[in-house]
Amino acid sequence: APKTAATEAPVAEEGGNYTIATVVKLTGVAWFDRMETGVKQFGVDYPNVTTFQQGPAEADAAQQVQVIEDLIAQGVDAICVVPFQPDSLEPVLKKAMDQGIVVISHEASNQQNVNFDLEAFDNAGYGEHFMKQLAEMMGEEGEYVVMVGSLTSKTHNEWVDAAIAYQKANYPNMTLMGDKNESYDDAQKAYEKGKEILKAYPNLKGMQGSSANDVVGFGQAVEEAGLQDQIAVVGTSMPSMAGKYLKTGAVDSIGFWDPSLAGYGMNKLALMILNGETPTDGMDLGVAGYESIKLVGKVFYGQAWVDVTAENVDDYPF
Amino acid sequence: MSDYNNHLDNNDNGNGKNSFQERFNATRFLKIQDWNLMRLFLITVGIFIVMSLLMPTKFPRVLNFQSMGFQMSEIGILGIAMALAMITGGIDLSLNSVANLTGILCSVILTRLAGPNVAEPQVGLAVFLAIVIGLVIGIVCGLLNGFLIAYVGIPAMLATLGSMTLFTGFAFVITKGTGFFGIEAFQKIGNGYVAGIPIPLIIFAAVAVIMIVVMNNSSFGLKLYLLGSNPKASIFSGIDNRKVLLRTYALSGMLAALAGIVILGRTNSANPDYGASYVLQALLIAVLGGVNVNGGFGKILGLVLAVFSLQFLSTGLNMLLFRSPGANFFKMFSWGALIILFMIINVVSERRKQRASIKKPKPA
Amino acid sequence: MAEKFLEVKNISKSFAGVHALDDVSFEVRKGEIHCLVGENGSGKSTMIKIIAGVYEPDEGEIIISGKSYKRLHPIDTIREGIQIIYQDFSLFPNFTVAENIALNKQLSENRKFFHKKEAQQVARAALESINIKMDLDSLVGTMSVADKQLIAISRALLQDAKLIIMDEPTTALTGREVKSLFKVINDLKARGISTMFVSHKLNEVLEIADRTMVFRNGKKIIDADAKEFDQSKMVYYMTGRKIESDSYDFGDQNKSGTPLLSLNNLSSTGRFKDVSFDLYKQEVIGVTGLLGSGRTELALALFGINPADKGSIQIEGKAVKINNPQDALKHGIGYVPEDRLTEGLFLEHSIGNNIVVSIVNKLLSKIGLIDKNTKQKEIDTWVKDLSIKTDSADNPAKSLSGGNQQRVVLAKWLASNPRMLILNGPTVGVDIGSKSELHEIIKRLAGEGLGVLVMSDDIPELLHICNRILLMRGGKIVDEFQASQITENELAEKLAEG
Amino acid sequence: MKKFLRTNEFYVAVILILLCVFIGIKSPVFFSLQNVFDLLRSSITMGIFAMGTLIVIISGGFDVSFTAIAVSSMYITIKILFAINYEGSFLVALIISALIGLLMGLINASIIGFFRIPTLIATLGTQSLFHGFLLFFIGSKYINNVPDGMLRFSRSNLITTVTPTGAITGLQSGILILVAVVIVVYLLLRFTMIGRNIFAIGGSREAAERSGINVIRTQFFIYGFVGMLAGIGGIIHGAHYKQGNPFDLVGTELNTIAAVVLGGALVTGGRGTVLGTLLGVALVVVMNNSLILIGVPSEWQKVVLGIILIIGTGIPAYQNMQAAKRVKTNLAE
Ligand SMILES: Nc1ncnc2c1ncn2[C@@H]1O[C@H](COP(=O)(O)OP(=O)(O)OP(=O)(O)O)[C@@H](O)[C@H]1O
Ligand SMILES: Nc1ncnc2c1ncn2[C@@H]1O[C@H](COP(=O)(O)OP(=O)(O)OP(=O)(O)O)[C@@H](O)[C@H]1O
Ligand SMILES: [Mg+2]
Ligand SMILES: [Mg+2]
Repeated sequence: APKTAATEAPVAEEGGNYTIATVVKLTGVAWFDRMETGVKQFGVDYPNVTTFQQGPAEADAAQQVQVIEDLIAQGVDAICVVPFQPDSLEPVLKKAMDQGIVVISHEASNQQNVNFDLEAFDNAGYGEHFMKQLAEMMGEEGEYVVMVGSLTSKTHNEWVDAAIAYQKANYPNMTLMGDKNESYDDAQKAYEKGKEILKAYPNLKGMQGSSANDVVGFGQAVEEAGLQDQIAVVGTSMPSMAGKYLKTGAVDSIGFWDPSLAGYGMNKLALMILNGETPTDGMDLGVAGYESIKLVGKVFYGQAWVDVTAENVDDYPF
Repeated sequence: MSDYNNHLDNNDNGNGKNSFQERFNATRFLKIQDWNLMRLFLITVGIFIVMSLLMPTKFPRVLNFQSMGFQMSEIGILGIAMALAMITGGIDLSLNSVANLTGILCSVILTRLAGPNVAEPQVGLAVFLAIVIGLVIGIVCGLLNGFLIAYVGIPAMLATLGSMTLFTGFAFVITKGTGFFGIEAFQKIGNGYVAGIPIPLIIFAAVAVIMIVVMNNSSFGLKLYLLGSNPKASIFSGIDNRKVLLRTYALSGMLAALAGIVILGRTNSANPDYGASYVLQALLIAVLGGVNVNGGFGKILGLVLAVFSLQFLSTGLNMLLFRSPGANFFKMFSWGALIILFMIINVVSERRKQRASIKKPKPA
Repeated sequence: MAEKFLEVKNISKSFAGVHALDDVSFEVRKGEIHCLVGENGSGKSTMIKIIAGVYEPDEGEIIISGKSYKRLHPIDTIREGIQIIYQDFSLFPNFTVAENIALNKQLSENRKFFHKKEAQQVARAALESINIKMDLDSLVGTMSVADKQLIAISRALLQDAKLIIMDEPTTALTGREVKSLFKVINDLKARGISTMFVSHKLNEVLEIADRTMVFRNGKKIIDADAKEFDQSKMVYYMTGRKIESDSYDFGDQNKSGTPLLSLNNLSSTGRFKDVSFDLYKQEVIGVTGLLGSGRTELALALFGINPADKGSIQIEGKAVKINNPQDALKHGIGYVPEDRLTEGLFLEHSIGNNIVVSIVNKLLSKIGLIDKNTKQKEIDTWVKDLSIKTDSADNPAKSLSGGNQQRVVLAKWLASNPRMLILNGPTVGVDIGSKSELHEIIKRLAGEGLGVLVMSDDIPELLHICNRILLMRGGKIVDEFQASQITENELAEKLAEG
Repeated sequence: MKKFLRTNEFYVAVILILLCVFIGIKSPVFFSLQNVFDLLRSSITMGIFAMGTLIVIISGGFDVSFTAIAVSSMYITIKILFAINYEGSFLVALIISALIGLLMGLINASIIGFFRIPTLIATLGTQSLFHGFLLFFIGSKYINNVPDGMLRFSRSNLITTVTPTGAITGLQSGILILVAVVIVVYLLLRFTMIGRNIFAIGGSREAAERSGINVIRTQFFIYGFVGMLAGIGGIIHGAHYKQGNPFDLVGTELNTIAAVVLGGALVTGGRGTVLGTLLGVALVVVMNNSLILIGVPSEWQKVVLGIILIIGTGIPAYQNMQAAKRVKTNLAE
């Protein structure tokens, strides 16, 4: 059972000095760079805890397994992970837990081999929120498309599924065109997909993206085609990434949760368990947006989303 | 005899290309074979010692060996598969795609036959079937490569580039681009231990031992080496080059499939585009292991050493640089540096040896 | 005495322990036709490559027009006005005739730009100067050996050379073409241009040389005015002894039964046509003809490399199809190829593996792996039977001398227990001592019941080991002789006709 | 004419035309100006890379490092320009990137020229080396913006049209650079002695040495030039996508090589044409970008590409094999 493993491990450590590793989907992108600031901050705030962040160079499940494998070998005390593909991490996370390593995941509410998963918010609510925005901008009618980072990314799919369901129930004059489009978390692929989509659906009115790169790539395609005013683009992204498109109107609104806070929160959860504490429903993580986290099974939900448009984008310098 | 001409066409494309000079280059590689092994062995041990000294509490421990054991297997198996193709004088760029395609089809079989509510014996049967069918798929893919190379006459690099695209394409068609997953029982293959030794490592060791025997003691192995060193002479010795090539690529495909099975077990998932960089890594390992790019030579043992040295290097660097998110990148850099350095050392030491032999007093 | 143009002083060169050249010195004068003869492997080509700057000599110097070089680079040689026609021609297979001919001129003029038209004019003029017509736009890679030779010659003549070195330039030429080449050489001489002419063909040397030099085993044996040589004297200097030839005695009584091999109008489009003859047990038939006469093609067809497309092959009276070497092996046909280094041997592999390559499947133990003992026994048998000189059969084949390498190729086929052997140039590159030992082996094997077909243009060899000689020209058998009823000179005449 | 019918260019042209006609019939959008402009734009970088690859292949070598060179030059250039706050002309970016590419190309050349390491192995090593160097020592973060000059360049069009739906499309100016590169490479291969030397080395290195060609110097030219083209292609690519992505391009080198070989360049060296290469690039670009127009689901695109690759290389390979049989004839009839 995870709890016994968790309580045993720290005893072996000298003086509560812990090493907590955070593993992200891939390195180099702004989203996870921002997460790294939170991870580092945690290390500063808790001087006897060493924190660092690693990740594969490409968004590739096998490479992420490799990274975790190496961390197990180094004997870290806890691993906080943002899985690229939750299922493919199960075996290696099991191995980690068998070694007594505490495992916390993020954006993977179905992950099995973890102590806890931390979600910024309830996914269905977030997805519906986007659809409401989109519908308003489109005048509740017309064709729209959706994009996800990958069809296997659980949260992305929950968002768009909830959004689509909400549209079917509430906006009968809107039509979803084609299947979910995949961007592989890559702005360039999103851009290429975007160009194809614009060609294939000349009457397109709206688009909802999921990975931080989706609206960036799509926005570029829209901007190049000069369709800023015809097409509404909303989705998760980061101000630094989508800012220039928000300003030109190619992207209309983005939502996000602050990855640095999520990273901080995961580390906090991990440290609690290492210290032998048990996180409970409704507790305050001491992180903005996670003041009262709701526990469902092994998943904690916060209320940490933010809407950003051309007006307030400059308030978020990351 | 079309392949005779084919080889003529490939090898004989200059008047001078078949002259002494060219052949003596191959000789040069042969003579360093054993030196190569020795040097490689020293490098491996050297890296190990340096890493152990730098991180005495982290590097030389059982946990770390186990972890490395899990990581080495698939790339080691792919390296051997690549070496086979290279010994014939060819190359196999499709290995990775074969591995992925196999993983995907195995996962289909497993999830169909051994869904959540299936009894224990049937799960065992499903696992067995998945492995057998997986290997057969690898063989079929390899046969296609062999056919294109030996019977149609497409240079190996292009044939396997085409088939790589094709196999990856099929993988995308089957999965529609998403990942496929394995079943609980199958994860043991990639994550279990026997007597504390990771199962993937055991699989790799078994493959290595079998391949050492095949290459050194079987008629197929002998023919393969001979064909690779001089395809024309092997035709003139009554070896059916086309058959040998066909079998080699089939074997190489089968090994790729095995790697795919290990990956499926280890990550519990199969994707059409897993580990795209594996092909280049396999090539790197083969070259570092002493396989001659022009064919004909290469020892499986050298390959095993190369896998170990690169794994020590990667894991060691990862530990050293663990605070830096760029550990992976430094690994990339050091692999490239290592391979170039290694090749340069080989060339320079060989040149020095040649010069020395000229200076030697004339034998009576 | 004309002044000297080239002086070679005390040149030595070895390859991994082999002394290809040993302290060689000589000089070439202006306007002189300087011939160099020597057996295969005596160091002729190595000498040329050193002058060319392709190889660096271990010792010695080369003085060209008074300027001394320790080491030449190809471009130095070219700039000094020395043009070389290599034994393997050194042409670019991917270039057209015109591009090939013009390239060297453009390079030596240090051109920056290339003009196709100009290249064509240059090439046309060059070919005209030796009276040859050829399609300037054909790719050289697709042309015949004879054409390539002519291209290489005209390329060299094109430059304002002071010395032209020709490494066996007449191997593929017909009598008429040789005549016209000699005319060119004499014209050059008249213009004060020297020629260094390297050849095996003694009659050619006797005809053209001003001065003749003989190499043996990397050493210069003699260097003297051409008038001092006749054929037998040259042979003596080349080989170090006189060849005594007694021809092979084939008991005609054997001819009564079914022939071992019987060809009936065997044809292969574009290669050879309507070849018919019978080969009996114990018989050694020579097949001769110039390069390109179809003799090698015939051998390749019988071994299944390039199967014939018309006519029939019978073995011991039974019609058979030979579509690939495996078929040939099955019917007991062994083939010792023309080029032992590229086609016969795996140079870097052990002598042992070279011997057993054709019979590996017969060496397997019960578990399907190669049985080390069986293999070693087989190898030892043949090393002993053919007296292959080596410390260990584990040494690579390249460590052997030419003659011993050829024995290894023979051993490979004898191990397969054949009924007949096809030997294509069995003693090319083998020195005289080894050569006669190989001849004895061949005769012995025939005596033991093998049928042997020898493709060769070595006239003494043919007369020495064959009982019957077939002459091929243009892919057809045009003549047939009993070895005992024809002299070397007569055969040489017949061969050069055409 | 009859000769042309047996060339690779002919096959590729036929396949290309058939494909275009087929796609055009099924989806008239294909021949719209918008789509044609899009295709041309997509061909720019691959076209430039392909010209470099063509030169290497003709010389009998292989270069798989050019993508790493391209992405490194591009990324470093963007960093430099941001660091000095340069907002001026794209030309400056182009020159800096080309120079960085040239430098890396010369590193390749020294390894290949001085040590005679097989080109595939050498460039495989340097690919890893260059890319690892970039990511570890220079930076691994996406740069989400590009300097103004690059931005202006990426927005500049030669011709602009507005589609019926109101979208603006244009022919991107980068096409001019591609045209320039193509012309330079064509002239180089066709009319200069360096071009001759490159073909000569690919045909027979030994014969080239004997003719007095300085092979090492020629290799320095080849790999340096190819590095420079990679730098040029890289910076244009960066401008097109308006970002400095340090993970870009690497891994796509085989596509370019495939395009060049489809265009008839002989992998063993000595043969290859600019026209064929352009056709090969066009074929790959059309396949990559237009199959979706005729409703080939994206997952089938790779299958189709694979089949075309196999057929495209298979037909000439098989013909060569048959031809080699015929050529053996050296009978003077
Ligand atoms: N590159 C080389 N490496 C090693 N040995 C060589 C090399 N080139 C020539 N030799 C050896 O040097 C000796 C002289 O060879 P060379 O080619 O000069 O003979 P040749 O007189 O031209 O013979 P041929 O009449 O067959 O052309 C031979 O023993 C040959 O095997
Ligand atoms: N192709 C080759 N490559 C390398 N070395 C060679 C080659 N051919 C010959 N040699 C070397 O040259 C030496 C002398 O060769 P050569 O053919 O003159 O032998 P030899 O002493 O006359 O023997 P034999 O009488 O058996 O022919 C051999 O011992 C061998 O080491
Ligand atoms: Mg010679
Ligand atoms: Mg000898």
